[in-house]
Amino acid sequence: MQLTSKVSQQQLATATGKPLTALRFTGDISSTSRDAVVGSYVALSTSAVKQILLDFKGVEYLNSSGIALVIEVLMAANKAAQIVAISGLTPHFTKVFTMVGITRYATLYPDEAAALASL
Amino acid sequence: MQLTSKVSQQQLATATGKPLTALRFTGDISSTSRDAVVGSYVALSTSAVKQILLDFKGVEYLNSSGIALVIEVLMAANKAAQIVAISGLTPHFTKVFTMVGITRYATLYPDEAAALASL
Amino acid sequence: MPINNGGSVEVRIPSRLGFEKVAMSTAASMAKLMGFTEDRVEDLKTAVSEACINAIEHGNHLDASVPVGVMLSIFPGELEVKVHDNGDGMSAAPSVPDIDRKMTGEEEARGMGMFLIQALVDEVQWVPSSTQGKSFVRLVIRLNKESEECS
Amino acid sequence: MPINNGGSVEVRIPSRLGFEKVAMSTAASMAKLMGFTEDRVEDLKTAVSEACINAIEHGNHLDASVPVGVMLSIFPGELEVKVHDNGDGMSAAPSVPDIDRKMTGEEEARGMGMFLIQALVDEVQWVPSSTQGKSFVRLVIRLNKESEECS
Ligand SMILES: Nc1ncnc2c1ncn2[C@@H]1O[C@H](COP(=O)(O)OP(=O)(O)O)[C@@H](O)[C@H]1O
Ligand SMILES: Nc1ncnc2c1ncn2[C@@H]1O[C@H](COP(=O)(O)OP(=O)(O)O)[C@@H](O)[C@H]1O
Repeated sequence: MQLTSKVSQQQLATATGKPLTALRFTGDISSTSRDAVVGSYVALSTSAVKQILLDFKGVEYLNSSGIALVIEVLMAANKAAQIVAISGLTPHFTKVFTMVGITRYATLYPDEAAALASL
Repeated sequence: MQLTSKVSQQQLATATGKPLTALRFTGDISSTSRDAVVGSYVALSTSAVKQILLDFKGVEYLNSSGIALVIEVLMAANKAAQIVAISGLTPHFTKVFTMVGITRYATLYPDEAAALASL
Repeated sequence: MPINNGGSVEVRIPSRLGFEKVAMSTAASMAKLMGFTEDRVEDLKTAVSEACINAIEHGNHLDASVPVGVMLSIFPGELEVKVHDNGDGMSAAPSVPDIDRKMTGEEEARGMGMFLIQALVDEVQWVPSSTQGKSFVRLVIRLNKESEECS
Repeated sequence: MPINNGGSVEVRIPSRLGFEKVAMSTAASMAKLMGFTEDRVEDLKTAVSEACINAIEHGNHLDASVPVGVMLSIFPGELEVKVHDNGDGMSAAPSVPDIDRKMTGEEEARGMGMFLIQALVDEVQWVPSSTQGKSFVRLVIRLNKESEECS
């Protein structure tokens, strides 16, 4: 349980060889995480990046203000016709993301490997 | 973090083929754990059982009243000339058991495998 | 034997974001003591965290010198949590977030806290301030209920 | 950014064994908020748990209707914890457990709580009840200190 959110970025390829940019979050995702969540998305090239994976495996605390930042990323990605996938949520936050309707705009995968195999 | 202590017993053999009785604890080890800790030791045959392994891998909460019960077992085992080994303590409780001097009467092993290999 | 027959715990946190995690941990520990399953503990954690954030932000306007009080009370088969702030409170029912409207910008991205609280616990009541000038939200989580299904 | 510049949390538990775990979780969460390392959080957890058990047993004689109050205060670089009970308290320094004497039965198997508290935190003070009839133990754990080595 840390107050800081951290993000790391990596270029991956899906099972079918398509490029995918993974943003991996650790620490807390809350109202103070705008830079980590929205900032790291904005820093990506909209023209070059077509598929994005948001990975929450290392996240220790997540609240509705943090989820709102994820929705902001989905909004921008939707406008840019980018595909967003989400991985690494606990069963609880899989339920929460489903409850708020995020699954209408992003597919949830148990882990990165499952996302890479399907995308 | 459960209020109940549970214990399971298993007959094992060390790497050199000597019999060893493992008592594996789960849940809490505190003042209410007398039955689980002292009771399960007392139920063993003093003549047949020569080596005992107390495993704490599944323990979620341990306090000084629980450690006092472990000392009671060491006292009785010492009288009966039984060898007691301890495994599965977290680094914190390895430190605590060392601080109170338990290591003078029982060897601590990181896990059951390490205990079986050495005994 | 899980504790399931009375006892209450009070925790007071400053109205500063981040401290909701302290109240959340206290509540989680209490629920574990009562024998709640891990998934119900997670439901409670999110509900308590969201209720505390609302008390900190909307009730006490982030004035760190004003505490948020969290009363946790064990009743047979249930845990009651009351989160008190010094604001006027509210009695409105939470609106269900509309992700399509959020995506088009017609609805704010945030504004999901009360919805989540209501969706995750078994009973919830928002009680606006009476003459005392203290408002609170009251949540109840029951031992015999299963975790909510995905909607 | 860890919180390290003020703020205090109070948690009150009934004097009933098991509830020390609730205060322990509250303290652990507060220490994590301040950025303490995992091993120091573990040190604090054991110290707070032992202090609460003593307050419950020796201070409040297991009378569940009497609360144990735990005040957690953030100071620059340190967390202070005061555990209050309604007993007379004590000012005696804890004795170091003698395992050899325990093994021969010359010393009780138990009686290690105060020793562990003192060994695990950076500062500790037992303050017996004054005229108010409230005694407490005060612990301090510092951010810049490493975890104690095995003795
Ligand atoms: N404790 C409270 N005191 C006063 N108003 C509140 C309180 N909790 C919620 N509200 C009001 O209800 C609205 C919706 O709350 P919520 O669903 O949690 O979303 P958010 O906090 O993200 O706006 C808040 O914007 C606020 O106006
Ligand atoms: N809060 C307290 N109030 C009164 N007496 C206390 C308190 N804490 C400790 N003591 C006294 O100090 C003794 C040693 O305490 P401790 O080292 O924790 O071991 P234990 O509680 O197992 O006896 C206790 O038996 C009790 O007499």
